Amino acid sequence: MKSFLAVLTVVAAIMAVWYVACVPMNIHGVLVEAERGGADVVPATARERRDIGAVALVTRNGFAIPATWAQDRPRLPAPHQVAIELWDTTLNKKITSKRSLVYHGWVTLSATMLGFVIGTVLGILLAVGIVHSRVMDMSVMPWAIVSQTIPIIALAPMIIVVLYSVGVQGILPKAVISAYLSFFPVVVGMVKGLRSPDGMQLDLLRTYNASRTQGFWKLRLPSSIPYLFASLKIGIAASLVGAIVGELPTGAVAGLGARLLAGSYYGQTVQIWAALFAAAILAALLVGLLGLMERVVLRRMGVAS
Amino acid sequence: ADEVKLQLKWVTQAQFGGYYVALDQGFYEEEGLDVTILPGGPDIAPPQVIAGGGADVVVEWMPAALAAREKGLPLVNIAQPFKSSGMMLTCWADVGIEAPEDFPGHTLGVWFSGNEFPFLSWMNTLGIPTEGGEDGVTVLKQGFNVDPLLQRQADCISTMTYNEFGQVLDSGVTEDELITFKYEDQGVATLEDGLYVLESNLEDKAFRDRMVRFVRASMKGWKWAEENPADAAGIVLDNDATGAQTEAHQVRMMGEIAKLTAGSNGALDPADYERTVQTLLAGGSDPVITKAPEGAWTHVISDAALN
Amino acid sequence: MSEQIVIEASDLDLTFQTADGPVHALKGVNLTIDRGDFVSFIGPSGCGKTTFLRCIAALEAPTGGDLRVNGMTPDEARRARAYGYVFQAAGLYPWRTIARNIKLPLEIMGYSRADQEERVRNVLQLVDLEGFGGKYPWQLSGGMQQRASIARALAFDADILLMDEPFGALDEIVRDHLNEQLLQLWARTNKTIGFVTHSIPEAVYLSTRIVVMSPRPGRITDVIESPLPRERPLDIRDTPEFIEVAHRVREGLRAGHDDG
Amino acid sequence: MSEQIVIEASDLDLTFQTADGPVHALKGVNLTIDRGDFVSFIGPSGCGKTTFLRCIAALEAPTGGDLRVNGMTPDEARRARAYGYVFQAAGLYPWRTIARNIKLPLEIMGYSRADQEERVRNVLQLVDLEGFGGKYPWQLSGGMQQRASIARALAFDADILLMDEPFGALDEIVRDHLNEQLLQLWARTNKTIGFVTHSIPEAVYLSTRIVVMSPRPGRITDVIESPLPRERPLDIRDTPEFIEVAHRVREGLRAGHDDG
Amino acid sequence: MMLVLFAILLWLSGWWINTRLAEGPQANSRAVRLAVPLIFGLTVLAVWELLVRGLNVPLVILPAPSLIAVRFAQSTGLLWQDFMQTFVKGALSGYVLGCGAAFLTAILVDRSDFLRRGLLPVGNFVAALPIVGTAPILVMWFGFDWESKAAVVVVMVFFPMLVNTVAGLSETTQMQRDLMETYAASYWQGFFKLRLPAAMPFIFNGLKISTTLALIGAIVAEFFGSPTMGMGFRISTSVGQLALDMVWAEIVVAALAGTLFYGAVALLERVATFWHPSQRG
Ligand SMILES: Nc1ncnc2c1ncn2[C@@H]1O[C@H](COP(=O)(O)OP(=O)(O)OP(=O)(O)O)[C@@H](O)[C@H]1O
Ligand SMILES: Nc1ncnc2c1ncn2[C@@H]1O[C@H](COP(=O)(O)OP(=O)(O)OP(=O)(O)O)[C@@H](O)[C@H]1O
Ligand SMILES: Cc1ncc(C[n+]2csc(CCO)c2C)c(N)n1
Ligand SMILES: [Mg+2]
Ligand SMILES: [Mg+2]
Repeated sequence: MKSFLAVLTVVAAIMAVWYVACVPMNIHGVLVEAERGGADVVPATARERRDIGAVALVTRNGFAIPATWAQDRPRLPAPHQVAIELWDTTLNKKITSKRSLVYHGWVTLSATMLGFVIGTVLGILLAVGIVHSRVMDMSVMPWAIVSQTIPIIALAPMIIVVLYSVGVQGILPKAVISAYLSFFPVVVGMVKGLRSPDGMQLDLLRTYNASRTQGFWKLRLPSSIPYLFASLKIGIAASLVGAIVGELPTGAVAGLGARLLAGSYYGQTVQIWAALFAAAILAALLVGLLGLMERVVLRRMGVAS
Repeated sequence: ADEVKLQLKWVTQAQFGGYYVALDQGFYEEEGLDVTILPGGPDIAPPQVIAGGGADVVVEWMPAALAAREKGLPLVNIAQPFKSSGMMLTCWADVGIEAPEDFPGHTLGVWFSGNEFPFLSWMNTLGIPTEGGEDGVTVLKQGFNVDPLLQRQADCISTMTYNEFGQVLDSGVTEDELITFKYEDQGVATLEDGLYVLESNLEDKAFRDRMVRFVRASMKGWKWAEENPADAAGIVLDNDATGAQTEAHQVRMMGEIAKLTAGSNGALDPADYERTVQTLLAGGSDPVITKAPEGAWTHVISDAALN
Repeated sequence: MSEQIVIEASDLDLTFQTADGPVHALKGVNLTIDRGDFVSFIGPSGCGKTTFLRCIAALEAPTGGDLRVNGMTPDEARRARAYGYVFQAAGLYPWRTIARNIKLPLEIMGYSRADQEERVRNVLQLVDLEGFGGKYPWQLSGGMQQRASIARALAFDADILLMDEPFGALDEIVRDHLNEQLLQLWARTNKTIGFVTHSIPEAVYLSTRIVVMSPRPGRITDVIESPLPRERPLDIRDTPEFIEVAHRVREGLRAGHDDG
Repeated sequence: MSEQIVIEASDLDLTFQTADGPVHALKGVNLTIDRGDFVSFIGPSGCGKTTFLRCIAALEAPTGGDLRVNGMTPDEARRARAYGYVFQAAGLYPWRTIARNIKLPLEIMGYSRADQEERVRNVLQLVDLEGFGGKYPWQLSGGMQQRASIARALAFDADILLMDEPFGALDEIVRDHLNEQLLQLWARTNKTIGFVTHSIPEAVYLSTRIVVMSPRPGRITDVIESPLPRERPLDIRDTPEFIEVAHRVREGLRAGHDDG
Repeated sequence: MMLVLFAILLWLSGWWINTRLAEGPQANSRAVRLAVPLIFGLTVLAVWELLVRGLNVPLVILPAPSLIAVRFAQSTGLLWQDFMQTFVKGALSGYVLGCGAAFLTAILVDRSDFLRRGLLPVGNFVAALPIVGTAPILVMWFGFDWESKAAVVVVMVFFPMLVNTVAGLSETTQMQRDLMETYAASYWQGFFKLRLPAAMPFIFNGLKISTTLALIGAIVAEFFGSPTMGMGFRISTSVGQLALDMVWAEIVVAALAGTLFYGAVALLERVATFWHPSQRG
C-alpha cells in the first residue's frame, strides 16, 4: 500500500515533468505549423528560429503551448497521446488486426518464449557442464563472457542469413537471437546456484558415499532453484529484447520491433512510443509472471521465507 | 507449383506493387508458380540473402548489384521494371542552396548500406569532398525517415520521389520551401529496382524456365498496377503486416512509381546499363566498381518472358 | 589387532599446502578408540580436532602415518558406510521435511521404501521428535534441528558416530538437555562416538575418554580416562569427581596453550 | 538520586509489535547499577537480555516505565557518548586496519590526529594487541578480533561499557583468557560494565552482580550479589564459593525456565 | 571434405590437450588458467577457418578468420578512428555520465524510503524499454554525432547502476549501523565511513555490468543515424556493401574493447575492494 502510493507519486512527478518537457521539445515544430496556418510567430521564419533557444521561443509565443501537447508527429509526444494510442491499438482493435498491438505483441511474445526456452535449456546444460567439468569451466566460461560484448544487432542479420541458407525461416531465427541474449544470465546464475552448496553439505553426501548423479539431483539442483529464478527473470527480459532486435532484419514483418521500425520510417513518434511502452509492459508482465512462479515453487519447496 | 522466393529491397510498400498485385491477382498462380515475397528492411542486404540461398531472385539497385559482382557474388540482371531513377536530394530552400555548386559547407543526409554509391559518384563528378570542411560537404548517415530535414539537423537529405519526398510534404512543408535535385536531371542516375539472380543458377534450364514465368507474371502485375493505382495500393496495404502504412500515402506512392516504371516493358535497356556503369566508374579515388563488369545482365529471361 | 579396536591412528600427519606456506594441521597423532567408547576431542581453535575427525571420515587424506577404521582404510570404511557424521550446523535441506531429510541417506544407500519409513519413525522417536516429521527445518528451533541432524546420522546402520561440535551453536540450557539425551542414546545403541567440543563440562560429562589437543602443529597432549560411571545424571557435574576431571582437562589445555 | 547510580530502570516495559502480534520483550524491569559495578545478565534465549542492553544504549525505545543513564535519558546519554558498546560479533570493518578500526569512533567524535594515534596505541596495549595495528581484521583470529572490538569501545572516554555476549563465538580457552583480561581491564579503568552472557561460569567469574532473567514476558527473576572478592585468579572457579554461586545461578535459571 | 575431417580432428585434439591441462597437476597455475581458454579460442578459430574453406561457404556469408585478420591489419587506421568515435566519445562519456548520475540518484533514493519504494519499480519499468526503440528517439533529440550515442548509453547504464548502488548502500548489517548509532554519528559520517565502503562490491558490480551495456548501446545507436564514422556505422554500411570481413573486424574490435574495458574495471575493483572475501580468494 505504502509502495503503491510511492510509485503513484513518482509516476505523477514524471508525468508532470514530461508534460512540461513537451513544450520546449515541440515548440519549433508547432511554430512552423502555426506560421503556415497564418499565425503571428516571433521571429517569423523557421530559419531565424533555428538558432533561438526553445525556452526563449516559448516565452515569445505563449499562445502555442497547448499545441505542443497535440501535435501529429511531435518530437516528444505528450503522455495522453501515448496513452490514447496504446488504448486504441490494444483495446479498440480486433486482436487479429495488423494494427492491433495485441497482435504484434503476440508475434513478439511467441518468438520470445521460444527463444527463452531454447536459451534456458542451453544455459542450464552449459552450466551443468561447467560445474561438472573443469575443462568446460576453464575454456568456455571466458568466451561466454566475451560473447556478451559483441553487439547482437551486428550479428543478427548474419544469423538470419545463415539460418536462411540452411532453410530455417519464420519464428526460429528470431528465437535464436533471443536465445543468444538469454542464455548468458542463465549460465551465470545456474553456475552460481549449482555451486551454492557449501563444503559441509557436499561433505555430508561424501560420508554417504553418494554418486555424482545423486549429488546433482538431491543437492545441487534443488539448491540452485532460487538462483535459477533470479536469472530467469533477467533472461526473459533479455529474451524480449532479443526477439525485438531479431525482428528488424527479418523484414520487419510483424511484431513490436517491426512496429517500432515502421513507426520510425514514417516519423510516427506516437506509434513508436506506444510500441515502446507495450514492450516494457510486456517485459514487466513476463518478469512478474516469473516472480509469481518463483513464489509458488519456492513455497512448495519450503524454501520461501 | 514451382516455388519462387523473392527478396525485396525494402519493407512492403507500393514500390513493390507489381509483385504484390501479381501475387494477389493470381498471375503467379496462372504461371504455375508458388511465390513467397520476403519484405526487406534496413538490415537486409538482398545479395547476402540470395548468396545464402534464402531467395531465388532479389530486387536490388544496380550499383549495389554490380558492387556485389565485383566482390565475387555474380549477380545477373534478368529484368528491369524500373526505367528511371526516383532518387533525389531534397534541401531547404532557405539555406542558400540553389545549384549543386552550393553544396560545400552544408550537411547532407545520405543513405548508406549500399545506397550511397550514386551519391558518392555524383559528388565525385562534382569534385566535392565528402569529408566535411570548408569546401566539402558534411555527410550524415541518414536514418529511415525524414526527421533530419524537418528537425533541420541536415540541410539536405536523400529522398525518393515516391516515398520520403511525400513524407516531407505530408508533414506540412510546401514544395516552394524546398529545392530538389533529381539524380536523373543531374545526369548521374543509376538504375534502380531490377530483378537479379545468381549467375550459376541460370545454367539450370528448369530455373530459367521458372524465372521466365516469374518475370512474365511480374510484368503483368506491374502493368495492372499502373492501370489501377488505387486498387494496387489497397493490395499492398493488405500485405503490410506492420499495419503502419496509410492508404493515402500508398496511393500517392503507387502513382509516383508508375512514372518510374513507365517506359519499361521489363527488359533492360543496354543504354541505361552503360550509363549506370559510366556513372559508377566516374568515382574518383574510391570508385564503386573498378572496371566495367561483364555478363552482369542478360536478355535471355526477359526475351523469353515478354515475347 | 583386537576385535575391540575401531579406530587406530599411528603417527598420523597432515600438512595443508596453502598460499602462506604449509600448515601442519596434525603431527604424529597416535590414538586407538575401542568399540563402545565415547571419545571427546578438546583443544583450542585450530588444533586439528576437525581435521582429525575428517581424516577418520576420509574427507581429508593424511599426508603421513597410518589410519585404520574398522580394520579398513578410511576410504573403504566410507564406502562401506561405516559411520554417521554430524556437523556443527544442522545442515538440513530446507526444501525437505524433517522426515525426508532423515530419509536422504537412506535413499542414497538404496534402502527400500518400507524400510525407510520404519527407520525414520524409529530415529524420530529416538531423538524425541515424534510428530515433527512433516515439518520443514525452519519451522523448528535450533535444538530440534540439531536433533534431527543427529537422527539423520543414526538412521542407517553405522556403528561409528562422528560429531563435530554438534551443540556449539546452541544455548546452555538446550545444550544440557541434548547432552543428557545423547548419553541415553549412546547407552541404548552402543555406538562408538567421536565428539569434538570446546566446552570442558560437556567433554567431561559425556566422555569415557577425553583427548586434549594443542595447535601448531596439531597434536595430542593428553588423554584422560574418565573415572565417572557410565550412568550420569545432569547433577553429576557438581560432584567432586567431575570437578576433578574438569580441572585436569583445564590444566592439560592450559599446558598445551602456553607452549603453543 | 545518589551520585553513585549510573543506570536506573523502573518498571521498564518494551513490547514489539510484530506481524504475529505483540511480543513482550521486557515487562516491569527494575534495576539500579552503581558506578564501578560489573553486572552480568544471564537467561535463556529470547528473555530480553539484548533488548535491555539496547534500551540502555538508546538503540531501542522502551514502551513504558522509566530509564535513566547517568541521570539523563538514554538518548541524551548516547549523544553525550556516555558508553561503549561491544557486540557479539566483532564487527570490525574489513576495509580498515585494526588501528583504523579503533580510530573510527575517534574520527567521528572529532579527536585530533595526535590524540587518535596516542589512544590507539594505549588501547592496543590494553588488549594485548601491540604490533597488530597494521593488520586487517581477516588476518586475525576470532579472539584477537574480539579484543580489537573491545579496544574500539575503550578508545574514547565513556565510563560505561555495554557488552552483548562479546565472547559467545569464541572457544573456551580463548574465552578464559579474555575473561581474565577483562577483569584486569575493569580493575584498571574502573568502568561500569553491563555484560550479557549465556555461560554460568563466565557470569559468576566476572560479575559483582548477576541478573537472572526469564522469558515470555522478559523479566528479572533473581539478582545475585557475588560474595567473591574483586581480585579473582582463574582457579577461583574451583573454589566452593564459586561453585555455590554458580549453583544458585543455575537454580535461578532452571526456575525461570520451568515456569516460562 | 578432407578439410572438414581435419577440422573435426583438430577440435578433438584441442579438447584433449585442454582436458589434460585442466585436470593435470598444474591446473591452478597462472599459465594453465591462461592457456586453456586461449587454446580453446584458437581451436575454434582454426575449426572455423577449415570449415569455411572445406564447405566453400560464400565470403558474403561468413568470411574465414584469416581474411578477417588481413582486413583488420589493413584497416587499423579506420578501425582506430571508428573506435575513438564510438568507444571514447560515445560509450565512455555516456558511461561516466550515466554511472555518475545513477550514483548521485542512489544517494538521494537511499535517504528516503519513500523515493526508494517509488522510484525503483518505475526504474525497472523504464529499464525494460528496448534500446532499439529508444535509440532512434534519442538520435532525433540529440543529433547524429556522439552526443546521442552518449545519451543512449546513459539511459542504458543508469538503472542497472542505480539498482546496484541502492542495494549496496543498504548492504550494511543492523549491527554495523547500531555501532554508528552508539557513536552518535551524523548521516554523512555514517555514509562515508560505513555505507559507502560497504557498498563498493555492489557498486563495482553495477560498473561491470554497465561496461558491456555501454559499448553495445553506443554501437546500436549508430545504426539509427551517425556521422560517417563509428563502429556501428561501419558495421551497418559494410553489411550493405557485403564487406563481411570489415564487419567482423569491427566485431573483433568491439569484443576486444569490451573485454578490456571490463577487465580494467575488474582490476579497479580488486584494488578498491581488496578486503572483500570474493577478492581475497
Ligand atoms: N582446507 C584447509 N586448507 C588449509 N588449511 C586448513 C584447512 N583446513 C584446516 N586448515 C588449518 O588446519 C589447522 C587445523 O584446523 P581444524 O579445522 O582441524 O582446527 P579445529 O581444531 O577444528 O579448530 P576449531 O575449534 O576452530 O574448529 C588450522 O590451522 C586450519 O587453519
Ligand atoms: N526488533 C524486534 N522485533 C520484534 N521482536 C523482537 C525484536 N528484537 C527482539 N525481539 C523479540 O524480543 C524478545 C527478546 O529478544 P532479545 O534479543 O532481547 O533476547 P536475548 O535474551 O538477547 O536472546 P539471545 O540470548 O538469543 O540473544 C525475543 O522474543 C525476540 O524475538
Ligand atoms: C538503411 C537504408 N536506408 C536507406 C535505404 C534506401 N532505400 C532504398 S529503397 C528505399 C525505399 C524508398 O522508400 C529506401 C529508403 C536503404 N535501402 N537502406
Ligand atoms: Mg573445528
Ligand atoms: Mg541477545
